[in-house]
Amino acid sequence: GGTEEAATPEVFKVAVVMPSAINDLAFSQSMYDALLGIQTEMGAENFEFVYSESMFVVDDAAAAIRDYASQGYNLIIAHGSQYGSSLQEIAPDFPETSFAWGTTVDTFGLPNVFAYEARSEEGGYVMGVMAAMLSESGIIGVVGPIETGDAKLYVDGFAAGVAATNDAAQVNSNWIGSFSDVALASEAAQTHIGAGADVMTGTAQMVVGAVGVAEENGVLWFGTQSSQTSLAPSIVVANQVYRWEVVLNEMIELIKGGTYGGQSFLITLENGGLVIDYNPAFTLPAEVTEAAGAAIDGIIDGSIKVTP
Amino acid sequence: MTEKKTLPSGHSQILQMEMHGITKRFPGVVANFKVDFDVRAGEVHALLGENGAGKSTLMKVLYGMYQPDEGQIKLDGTPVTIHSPVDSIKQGIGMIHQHFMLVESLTVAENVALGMPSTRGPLTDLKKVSARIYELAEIYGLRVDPDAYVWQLAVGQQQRVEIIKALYRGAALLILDEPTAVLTPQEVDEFFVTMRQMVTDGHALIFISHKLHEVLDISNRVSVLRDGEMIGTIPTQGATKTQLAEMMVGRPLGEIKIRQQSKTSQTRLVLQDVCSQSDRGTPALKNVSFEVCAGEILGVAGVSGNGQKELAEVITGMRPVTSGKIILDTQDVTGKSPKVLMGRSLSYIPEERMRDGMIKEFTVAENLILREHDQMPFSRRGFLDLKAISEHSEGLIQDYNVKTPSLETTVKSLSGGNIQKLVLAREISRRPHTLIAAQPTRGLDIGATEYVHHRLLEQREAGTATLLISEDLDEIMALSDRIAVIFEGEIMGVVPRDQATAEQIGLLMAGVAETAAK
Amino acid sequence: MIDQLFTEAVLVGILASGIRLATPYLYASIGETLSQRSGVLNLGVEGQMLLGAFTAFYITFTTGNLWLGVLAAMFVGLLMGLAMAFVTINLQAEQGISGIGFYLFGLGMSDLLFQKMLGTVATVSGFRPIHIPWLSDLPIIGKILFSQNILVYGAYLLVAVTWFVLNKTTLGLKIKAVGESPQAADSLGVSVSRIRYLTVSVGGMLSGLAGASLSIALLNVFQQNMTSGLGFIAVALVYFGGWRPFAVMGGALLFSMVNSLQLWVQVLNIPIPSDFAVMMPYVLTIIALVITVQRVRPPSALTKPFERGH
Amino acid sequence: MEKWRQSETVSRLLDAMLPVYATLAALGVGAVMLLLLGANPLEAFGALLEGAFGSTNALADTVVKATPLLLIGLGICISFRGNVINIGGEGQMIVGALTATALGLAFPESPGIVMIPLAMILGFLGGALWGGIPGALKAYFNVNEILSTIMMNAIAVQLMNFLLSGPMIDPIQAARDSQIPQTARLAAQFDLPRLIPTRLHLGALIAVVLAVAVYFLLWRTTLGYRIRAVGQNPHASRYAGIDVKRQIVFALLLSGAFAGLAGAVQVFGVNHRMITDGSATGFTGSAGFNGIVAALFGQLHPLGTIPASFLFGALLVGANKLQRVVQVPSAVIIALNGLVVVFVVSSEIFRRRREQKRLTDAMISQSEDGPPPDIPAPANVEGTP
Ligand SMILES: Nc1ncnc2c1ncn2[C@@H]1O[C@H](COP(=O)(O)OP(=O)(O)OP(=O)(O)O)[C@@H](O)[C@H]1O
Ligand SMILES: Nc1ncnc2c1ncn2[C@@H]1O[C@H](COP(=O)(O)OP(=O)(O)OP(=O)(O)O)[C@@H](O)[C@H]1O
Ligand SMILES: [Mg+2]
Ligand SMILES: [Mg+2]
Repeated sequence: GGTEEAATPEVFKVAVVMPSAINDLAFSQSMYDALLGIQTEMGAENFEFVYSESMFVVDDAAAAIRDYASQGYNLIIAHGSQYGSSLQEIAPDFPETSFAWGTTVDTFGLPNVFAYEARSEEGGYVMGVMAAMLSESGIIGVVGPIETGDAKLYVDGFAAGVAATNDAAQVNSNWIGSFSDVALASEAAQTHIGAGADVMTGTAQMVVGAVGVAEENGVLWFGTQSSQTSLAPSIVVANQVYRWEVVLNEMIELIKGGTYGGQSFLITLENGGLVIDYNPAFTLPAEVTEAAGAAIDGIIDGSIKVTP
Repeated sequence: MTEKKTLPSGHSQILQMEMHGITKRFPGVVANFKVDFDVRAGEVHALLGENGAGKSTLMKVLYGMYQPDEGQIKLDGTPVTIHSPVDSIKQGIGMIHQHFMLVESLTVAENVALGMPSTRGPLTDLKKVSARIYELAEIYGLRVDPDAYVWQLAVGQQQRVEIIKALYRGAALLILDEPTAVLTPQEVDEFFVTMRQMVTDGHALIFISHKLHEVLDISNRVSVLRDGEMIGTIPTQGATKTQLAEMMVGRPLGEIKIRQQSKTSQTRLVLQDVCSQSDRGTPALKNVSFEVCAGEILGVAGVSGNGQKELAEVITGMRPVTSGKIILDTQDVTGKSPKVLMGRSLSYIPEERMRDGMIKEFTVAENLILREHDQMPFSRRGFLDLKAISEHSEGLIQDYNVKTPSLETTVKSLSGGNIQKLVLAREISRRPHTLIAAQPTRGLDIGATEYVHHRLLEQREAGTATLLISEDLDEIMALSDRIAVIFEGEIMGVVPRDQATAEQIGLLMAGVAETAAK
Repeated sequence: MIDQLFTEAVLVGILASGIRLATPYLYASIGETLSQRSGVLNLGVEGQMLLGAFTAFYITFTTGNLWLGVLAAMFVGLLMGLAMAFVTINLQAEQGISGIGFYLFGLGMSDLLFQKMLGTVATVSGFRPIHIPWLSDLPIIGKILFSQNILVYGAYLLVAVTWFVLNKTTLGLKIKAVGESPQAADSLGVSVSRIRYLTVSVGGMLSGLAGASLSIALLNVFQQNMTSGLGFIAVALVYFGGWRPFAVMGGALLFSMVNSLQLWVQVLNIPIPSDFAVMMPYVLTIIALVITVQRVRPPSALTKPFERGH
Repeated sequence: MEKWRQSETVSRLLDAMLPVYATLAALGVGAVMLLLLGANPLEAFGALLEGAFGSTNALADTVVKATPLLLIGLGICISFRGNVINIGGEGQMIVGALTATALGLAFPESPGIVMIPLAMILGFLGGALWGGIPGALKAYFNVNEILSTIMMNAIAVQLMNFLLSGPMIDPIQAARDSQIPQTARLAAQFDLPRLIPTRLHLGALIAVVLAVAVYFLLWRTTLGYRIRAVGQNPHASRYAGIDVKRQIVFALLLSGAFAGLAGAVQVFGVNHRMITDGSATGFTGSAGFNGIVAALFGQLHPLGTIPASFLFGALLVGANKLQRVVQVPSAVIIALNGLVVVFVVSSEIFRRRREQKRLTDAMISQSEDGPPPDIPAPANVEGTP
């Protein structure tokens, strides 16, 4: 890496490549919101960022990453686990540039690659606890895209939370095999309701379809990644919100200090990267709130181990 | 000038139609060049010309399907512009197309009703239409079942549907583009009755045909087109076949040379009690038995739709036999594939040359190797030998004097006669032991017809066993050594040519069995 | 475990949601049936649906008027249809690619408008189920048949209407003739292009409606690419039904019910990998065609542009 | 006469440029959209050009993008000429990639010189299988291929999702809690050799060579002859003793095979591992559809498909750059591509009209007096109805 001066320009420039749209109320939006937050905090004169959204085609993303790198951005965020191998290939060609890859814990041992991941199973666990207590039928429905990555972590954590609270309760999962098929997601929700579910959760951008159905049938909903309260204020109980600011700020500091990578970060309940965001419009029974709080504390102090 | 009267069909007469200086060009072709043509009420004006002379084009211009590049059309002296068939139909012009304009998947009534206003507004009034069809059928003796699907009809019946369609629309001027090409002698006679009826009613008729005797029989005046130009118009009175023929081709025609008795030797093709079904699953061939010997032509006469199509198809392996045996060169080939049969040097001139004989998007050369494309010398180890192919094709084009711009020309841009020459060239050049020729001269002009006949006889001399399936009795009589007559899928009898009379064959074709012949 | 599938709750669930899921397919497939019957293959259905879905959602979201939303969606579909017609009829463009082009355009445009005009995913309160008096109280079938929203009923009505138009009206006669033999139709003064303009634009209109049925009747949200291939399945179903409205409906129902079945298979924790469960409707649709060997052939003029004298 | 020849060649040249004009027209409409989005069209299109052709790397990316389009386009040339509509490129590409990758993962030790050709062949076979099934269904069960290939696409995606998250998953991921659905990276020696120090890999060369091969297949071999014959007129083909059903299977099988090869090339040349985001596009980038467009732009002629895919690849690559530079939503790019497709396909008619006009003019110029002898009608002018 070069000298400190060279590496610390007055304006800090970030480029991010995301698999879905910046307003998906889910994975991509969580990153976009975080960057906006940092910008308002640091001021537009000190912090600029550009993005490529809906980069679901892996080699298009690779081209974008390479292009941004060659334009001398300070930090290039590959916000999608599918971008890993592209990054592994590109990063060595730009030692002066820092790259971040999420969500994973793998930096390929490269000096200019950061990794970041959300321990979404933690929030998932907390929601599971609440869900188990709120469900009267003892049947809980989950709608997911494909059983991998962030979605898998969250759902596994959620199931663990339910089991720990009420082992009689039953969690039915529906993996609809798509991140975009809103219709199928909503039909999956219908199926859960038909099967007796009175509480549901789901992850990825297509679940908006499920939320609609939940609202129509007065079934409770737990959101994740971004806040989905605005979709159905009457039935959304709480959301696990990702606040990437936490890790991004750390990275920015390190980069300004001349460290371009080699570390991997987590957002957790402990470091405030994961936040349980309650829907103010939804009145939770006190004991549920307490149980949730207890679960959060337990996870933070380590007395509760969420190992999916 | 006599004032217009109203026709039975409801439309008022067209006393005179004139076309002046019509020129129509197609990419690469001048189909009509400064053509003048006219027709009057109460007459049949025949239009003659070789294949590709421009007859259909001229008529399509009149019917509004083509816009002329130059020229003018007048009805009863007033110039009219005809943009589309809508206009011509409004004007009282109807057309029976050389290639039928029917929707096969619809019923007769539906085809007739198509595009006409309905008495029930948006709903179809097929009952009324059917009734009207019966009326017209009554007046003009055209029997058809309004509820039959067009694909179920024999060509002759489809012809009637076309005529009814035109009459239903109240056509006062009727264009008949080769209507008799697909009809049998009996059907032609019936058809002429219909035409005369129309003329006496005061219709104006334009009649296109390649059969000179028909023209002389039915028309009042004859016009001849050659290479898109009008050669002349003469009254039919006093005109002779040879005179017209020479106007058409621009040269004197030779007579079919006298045929010496065929030197019959071993039998090549034998059918034993062959039965088969039509596409609709109805029995189409009933215990058909006959044999064809080397060096003879066995003619199969019959009214269209009596099993000729199926007969050709079972022999060529295109249609399964339900029972019976087919023997080719002493080997049982029942149920063998076309490929195998070709290997046994069986050649076939299909009835529908454009559908079954040629690939119209392919070039002349490509079509000429259709049957042997995978054999030496055209194909070596799976690769085509273009040199061999073009040499072969070049040769055939010469031998069969096919008029084509080049070997690379796509067949679809050739005229009917030349396309048939290509089929002949391909099939005969294989020096087949056995040749199935189905309607080999349908739609061909006399020049081309003469040529085909000449070639078939040549094969006979060469010792080929030929099965000639034709609905043209003159043709059968002219070429066959023996004549088999097929009626409703049965062979009514097989008669040696020299003992056969047209009347006798006609009776058999009509299904009147004659024990003597059996 | 399998036997769990045969409880009343499950069967009712499968039938009810099959009937519901089939709705967008029906609108789109019937529209496609019309245009294919007249000889035009429209592969742009998906794009038309997306634009329709967005328009319906946006108008409803801003005006709160569901019917206005429906009309707007149909209008946008109509515009797309006319464009498709102009390109394929007047410019005689290859139908397959034009369709793919219009699909891409609709996919991008709906997303663009969504981001610029709406910005974020939101919900509207869409058409509510109409419980038809006492019919909806009937055991089982009441729930299945008579507790759906108006657009669902509309879809099934449309099937019957289309059948009637195709088989009982002069227009239907023209449409079929134009699709089978444009030359013949033209020679009788039927304007081939007029008919095709009509069917293709109506087809577009119905695709727009199909989109609306998703965004303001079934899901009540809009999101980019929310149809995710549904439009292409709709085209496939036209072939499944052999261009006959009721058979197309059968296909749509089969596909939707199997789709809802596979969701149940997962919910009931029947041990099949979810990926294979998701495959089921596609596999079964093909198998269904294999065992019911098809005799029908496509309209002869399908995908062939018409020009006089050719 | 000489003069006529000249003007003829000139106007033919103009024809060749038609797709380009059409593209420009489409971009013109795109300019308006960009203005409405508050972006500067000039800057935007500058970026597009730069992104597609601006540097060696850009050019390389363009070619890399064009490679699968060309390969799939070649398959489309075959099937469409056999009058079989293959919409299954997406699925066939995926299956081809899966089979090739499986082989590569099974023998990580083997030398590249052995593995690469074998893997390409296996990809070819995988695609052939996925194309052959709908082919057989069409030939022997009369199952419409448009339907079956669309369905087979969906099936292939789920198959991929299953394999990548289960049997074929990267051992490292298998060990993790978050099991990213991807295979391990293929051994480095399997990477398709780079032609120049860019992303440009051997696959591009393979594709171009195969384009010539397909040209020969279609017009110089018995098989190609048969496929075209059946495509043009199945009746006449049957009479000629050709096994029509078998040709239909071949047409779809070969078509699928090329898509499968495209998949193998994409993995071994670009991604070096398979990853799924649950959709087909994530891997194919819609090459299965864009390949059809490319082939049709190339008039279903293998050699014409080469420039067509290059143009389309350039558009896709340049468009991404455009999005990055002027920061408009990626959606506008997709819409723009749609417009280009529609405009180019619509421009075809002008070429046809001019072709006919040329013939007629040529004829008139020869016929001051009396009609001329027929002069060559356009031999095999593609796209003419
Ligand atoms: N649509 C068309 N496009 C191009 N050329 C055409 C077209 N229709 C006819 N031709 C050409 O115009 C010439 C006249 O054709 P036309 O069909 O009028 O001849 P015809 O006298 O009817 O021949 P036939 O007796 O075989 O019916 C022929 O050379 C034919 O190839
Ligand atoms: N913008 C439009 N909206 C609706 N229909 C249109 C539009 N533009 C053209 N049409 C229809 O398309 C046709 C124009 O194409 P074209 O003139 O080739 O048809 P046509 O077959 O010649 O019609 P006709 O036979 O009546 O002349 C018109 O008949 C008209 O009905
Ligand atoms: Mg003619
Ligand atoms: Mg017009």
